[in-house]
Amino acid sequence: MSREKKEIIAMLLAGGQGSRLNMLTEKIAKPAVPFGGKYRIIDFTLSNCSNSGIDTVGVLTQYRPLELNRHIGIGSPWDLDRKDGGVTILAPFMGAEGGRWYKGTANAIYENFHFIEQYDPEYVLVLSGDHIYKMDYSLMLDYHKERASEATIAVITVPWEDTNKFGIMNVDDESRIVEFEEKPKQAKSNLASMGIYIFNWKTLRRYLAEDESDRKSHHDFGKNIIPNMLHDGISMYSYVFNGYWKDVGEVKSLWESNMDLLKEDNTLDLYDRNWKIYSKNPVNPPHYISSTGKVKSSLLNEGCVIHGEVNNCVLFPGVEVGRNSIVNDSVIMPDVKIGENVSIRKSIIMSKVIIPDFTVIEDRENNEVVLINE
Amino acid sequence: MSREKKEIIAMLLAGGQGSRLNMLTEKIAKPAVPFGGKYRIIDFTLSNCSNSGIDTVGVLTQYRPLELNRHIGIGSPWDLDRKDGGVTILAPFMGAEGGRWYKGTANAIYENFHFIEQYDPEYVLVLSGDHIYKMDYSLMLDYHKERASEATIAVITVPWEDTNKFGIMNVDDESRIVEFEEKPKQAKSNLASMGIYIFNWKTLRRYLAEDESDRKSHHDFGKNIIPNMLHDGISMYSYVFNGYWKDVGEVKSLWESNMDLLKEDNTLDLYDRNWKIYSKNPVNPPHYISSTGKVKSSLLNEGCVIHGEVNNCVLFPGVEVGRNSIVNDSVIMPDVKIGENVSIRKSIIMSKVIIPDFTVIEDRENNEVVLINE
Amino acid sequence: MPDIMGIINLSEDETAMRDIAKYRPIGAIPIAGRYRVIDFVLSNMVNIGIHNVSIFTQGKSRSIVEHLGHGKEWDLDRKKDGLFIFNPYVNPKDSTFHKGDIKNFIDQLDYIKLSKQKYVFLSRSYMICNVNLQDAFKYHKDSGADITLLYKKMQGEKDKFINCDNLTINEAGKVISVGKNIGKESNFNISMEMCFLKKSLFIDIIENSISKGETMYLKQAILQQVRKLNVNGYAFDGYLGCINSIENYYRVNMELLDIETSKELFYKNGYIYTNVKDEPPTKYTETANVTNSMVANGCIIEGTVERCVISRGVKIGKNAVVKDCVIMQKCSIEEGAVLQNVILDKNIEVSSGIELRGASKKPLVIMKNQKI
Amino acid sequence: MPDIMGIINLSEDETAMRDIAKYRPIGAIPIAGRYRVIDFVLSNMVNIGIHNVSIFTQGKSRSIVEHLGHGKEWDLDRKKDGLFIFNPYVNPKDSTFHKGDIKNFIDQLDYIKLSKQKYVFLSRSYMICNVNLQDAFKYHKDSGADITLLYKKMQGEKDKFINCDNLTINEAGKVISVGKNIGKESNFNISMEMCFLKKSLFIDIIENSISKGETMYLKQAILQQVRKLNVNGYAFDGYLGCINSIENYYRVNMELLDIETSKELFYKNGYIYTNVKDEPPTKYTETANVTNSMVANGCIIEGTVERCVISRGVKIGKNAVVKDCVIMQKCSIEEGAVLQNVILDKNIEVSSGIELRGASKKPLVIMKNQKI
Repeated sequence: MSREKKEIIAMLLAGGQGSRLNMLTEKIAKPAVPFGGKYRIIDFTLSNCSNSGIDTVGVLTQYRPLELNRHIGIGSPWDLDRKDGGVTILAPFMGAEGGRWYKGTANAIYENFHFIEQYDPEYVLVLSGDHIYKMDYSLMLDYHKERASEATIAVITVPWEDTNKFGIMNVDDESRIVEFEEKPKQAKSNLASMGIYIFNWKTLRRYLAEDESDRKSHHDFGKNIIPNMLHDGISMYSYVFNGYWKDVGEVKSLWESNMDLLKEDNTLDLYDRNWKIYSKNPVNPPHYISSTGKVKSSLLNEGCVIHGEVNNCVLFPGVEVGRNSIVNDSVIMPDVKIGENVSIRKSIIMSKVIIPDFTVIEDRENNEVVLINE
Repeated sequence: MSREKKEIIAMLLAGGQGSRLNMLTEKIAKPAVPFGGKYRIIDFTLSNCSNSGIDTVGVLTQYRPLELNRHIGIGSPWDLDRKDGGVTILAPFMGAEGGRWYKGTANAIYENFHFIEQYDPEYVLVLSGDHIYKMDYSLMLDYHKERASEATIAVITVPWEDTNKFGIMNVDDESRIVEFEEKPKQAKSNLASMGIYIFNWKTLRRYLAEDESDRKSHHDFGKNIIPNMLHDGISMYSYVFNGYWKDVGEVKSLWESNMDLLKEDNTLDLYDRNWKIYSKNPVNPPHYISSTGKVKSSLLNEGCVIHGEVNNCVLFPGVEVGRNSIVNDSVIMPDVKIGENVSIRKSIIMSKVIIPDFTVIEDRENNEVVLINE
Repeated sequence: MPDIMGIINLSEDETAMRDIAKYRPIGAIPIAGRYRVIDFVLSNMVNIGIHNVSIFTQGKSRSIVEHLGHGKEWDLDRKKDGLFIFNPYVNPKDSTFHKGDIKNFIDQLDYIKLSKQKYVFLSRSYMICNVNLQDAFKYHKDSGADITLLYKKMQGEKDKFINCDNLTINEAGKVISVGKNIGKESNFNISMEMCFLKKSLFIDIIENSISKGETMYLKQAILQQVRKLNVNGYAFDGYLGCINSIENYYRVNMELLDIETSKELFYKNGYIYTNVKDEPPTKYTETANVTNSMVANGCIIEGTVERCVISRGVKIGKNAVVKDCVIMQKCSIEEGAVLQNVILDKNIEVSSGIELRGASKKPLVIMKNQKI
Repeated sequence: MPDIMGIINLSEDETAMRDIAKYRPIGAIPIAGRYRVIDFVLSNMVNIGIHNVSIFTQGKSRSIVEHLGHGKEWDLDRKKDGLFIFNPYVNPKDSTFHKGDIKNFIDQLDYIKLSKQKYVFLSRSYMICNVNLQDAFKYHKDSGADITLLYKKMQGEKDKFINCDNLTINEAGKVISVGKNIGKESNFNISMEMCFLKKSLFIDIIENSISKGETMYLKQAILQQVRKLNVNGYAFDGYLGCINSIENYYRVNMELLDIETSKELFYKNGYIYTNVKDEPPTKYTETANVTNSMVANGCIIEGTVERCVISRGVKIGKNAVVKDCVIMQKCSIEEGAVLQNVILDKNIEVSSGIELRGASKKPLVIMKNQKI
């Protein structure tokens, strides 16, 4: 018995360019986008792994990985700097037959077949790096084992009017999945796939290999692997998740999910000491509110210096707000310097932007979220 | 002043497929090929960095990196599991304009421009991961600084008859490089480039950018960057290295350099406690020589079990030799199991091969090195 | 990387620190919302590339060990060199305990001798600053002195460095004598108790003290050399805080509420590193009212805070009023409590309705882990 | 990951170990060419996924701390849980030192209580084996016992476990009584001094010992429970070595020259991890003549070696003859020296021409760091 043998390993798909987030992801992969005052989107998934006792995580990436590489480093913040396992960034590579970029979510896993095999896992947890939620995957694994399931898919109930935006699971009384519909016009259920799968590795391995040789396939879990498994009558269960879950796929939803954190009834509790969200910690002193500063209903972080007024905002580390400036309902990313007599409302200001004195930022006409980049 | 600012960082080119090593590199990149009983080729360069006080190393790879990734891990054996810096594996990635594989040695560095910039280094040390040698790069850096050189190239004297296999430096009395000839038929000097360069980063950055836009360029240090710098009269010096240095580019030279370690007058001292060569350490008990075993003029490693006779061999960890078997003048890679009554001479047996009882391995006809793979 | 090994001697006089040094050495006292006293000198060292650092304790080392861990945050978790914590060796059989700190250095002479560096930077923890040790080291080497002592020229501020060493320095920069500051003079040179010297000299001093047996303290042993050797002073002119009494501890925290002072201390010659706690952002509610204060992460602030230093994970309830206080980590001040001129050690719960008031020159100190 | 915290109690009787335990606890004694005694139980634990391990020392902890480092080789260098080394707390002011080991556990009760695991695996270091603790833990949970003690049924081998605990076990597997093996019986059950119990029970036992003040040793406190509680035995049937005397230490090393025994010990239920030293391969020259021996890396062998255990970095010169010896790390045996039935502690230089002979039942032991 080698210590390298693992019961379960996680494969985290972090390749997305996330073009709907436009300017935010011009230089960085979507999972590296800052969120919630001191995190990046991927921190939630990595922290979930760490807190669930999963110590081996492959992060699949091919789009502008520098920022993500720097952020993840050797995995120390998540206690994933392990001797065996830990976090490994898996970029596409060149084999004897030439180089291949990942063609789809399933193909990305297939290309890293050897990485998975070295741990000889019973189960593989497939995750996506661009959702905000806290979830104990070990409970989902218990459920998977109890049901003797071969593939378990985490689902969440969504409003009926949104069902056409998701992959919808139709399940029987025992939560067994009987049908899967990708963005149905007339949904039969409002259970949406969260893109979180536990597979028996042996089963998944077979389907990935078959899918790889199927020329018509999109090599995608939702479009190909899951439907093929269903078609063959593989034992598949849905696992219902209750709690905060958000796909921050657009500028508006990114803004909204940040604003969610300021609500009194917010269910994404960042203060739970038993389920900390880990991130790279900046090296900054405590934040400082001067004698002219005023802060209400906001999240602040280390290194901020506030001489002005901040209401209903999320401020990342190192933000400065000058005298007589007022910032309302906004997300201000790391190291933004806001001058004096500035007025900002309902905006996202990207990292390191400098806002000169007397600037006014707000979309008065349409009341949309304003995004300011360098 | 941030701790991330580094005086010098190393960029290690480990992308080579090394096709001349044929079967050895079918599944692994050349720098990951085992050497010297417990090392891999790249261990020498990584250990040199660590022993020279260089704590930031980018390893550029695009060919079958899994084995290399596993070997390097988070860099612990070389003390390169650092919070800032340490070792980073740099695979090709996809930008907004699509993915790009490295086109040449210079292009590989260019593509990782942002990686280098984050450390804001004064100097960049460019290394190749497929040479066997021990060298203190900090002395070369001192030399580079003393001469106010902009590019310093390490050279070694080679036999005149071999000059046509190397890039040859012609230098003046002050060791200033005046001419560079790639594999000259009639060499004017026998100083060969070792493929080890120290550049002022500002200078190199300019030349890399220019080279990148040159459509005719091979994007190679030896073919393009160095000649261009020489042409422009950039201050360039040669740095003479004395000591063991070997390019293990072929099966024969791989065998030879292993056999070199068994010689009494071998200059590659592996036993120097002030310049250890680090590697991933296997988890094995001490080796065992039984009452029927006999070992002479050989290197043995942990986990070996010897019931037969071993003469003039290099045995990697976990090798077993059965009763009445004789192994002479050979390199036996990790976990090879040699049965009973086997005879092996002048061979390289690759990892995990099982040799059945009564096998004879030897090239009696041509006396060439025999390579046995799975 | 400079050719220097760093040594921090935690044998410091704790008598004037009252209860906050009861279970911890001065080096481990929480300060400025998220640091411990030792973080400053340790960061100054790693910022110039020193990567062999040893800490000599007086025995009360648990809080130091917990805080520093393997030295990861200072990048000192290394195979070669790195971070070493040496406790005085106590022989349980004969139960003897040696007075003075020199015994601890004698016990570790092997470590010091085997270290590869040629120079030693010797310091204590209680002087807080962000000093460019590169410049000081260059001055030491260029001047050819045997020992270079760092000091700061003071004008006024008589009572700030009471009981510290006072250096008499001639025009050539040479240290003539070392006395004690008793607060009488207005212009004086305060020793930062940081010095550079060759390792060989350092070893000589220790070995000498063994053979002669006169000195029990390393400081004595070094000061004896002042007359014999060439001892220079190097003037530092940045912010210097001195944590040698509870009053000074309070003063330093309050001084950091000046944003220019704290920017200098935390950024000027490199960052100050500390143990990270993965705390979430600090949340200010609708009822929060905070001015002129320094607040670390992980807090939930619903009340009024003025001129305070608030550490990580503190909760301040609605209608609570906290003024001129230093609040250490994980304290909870409930609705309607009122605090002024108070130092709360960590993990204190102040119940609703309680009022605690100290004086601005004599802050009230509350010992850790209490419910009031 | 099992819900178990591991505790290794290094309070072991070292009197029969002679000089090799003079400066180190039994757990830190080098064994089998590249290990320390503690590696075996520690590896058994991490092999089933235990990742919260504490080691309670008797004070002589430096060699243990140096060997284990941050626990990296055992994958115990973690943010949460990981490796903890607890030394008995000595108050330098009153210079009292408590007899017995229970005080150390009492001092660390907070750590034990705050640990998240529900079960405790308690062990010492001196029993060497490769046991599947997963199976033993399952047996413990399934049987519903309060405490499950691991033991081995012995037949013959009377003198191998002298002074060890001898368990009387009934047909139902329940432990009836605990005695001492004085070498009279041929069939007996040797306690491995490893047990599983609930953490809550473990805390009860310690707290009880405080309130009653009767027991000074944890073992006493647990054995008092044998009559009151449901204590089961779990039979282990693999190789068991016992390092409680110098003779047994020598015996175990020699037993490992049987390749089947050593394959079982090093591989059967998981690997045995140890501190790595980055040693190069071992070099055998033309004149080397080695049979029936175990040789670690980093050696240079030019002489004759028979029935020996040779540790890392040993040099054996030409015409030297070494038979039936245990040679610890970095020893150098020069040309023509002759050794038989000798245990060389580490870093010993045996000069050319020297002859050292012990008896096979009474090996000669040479203390470390000497030139002979």
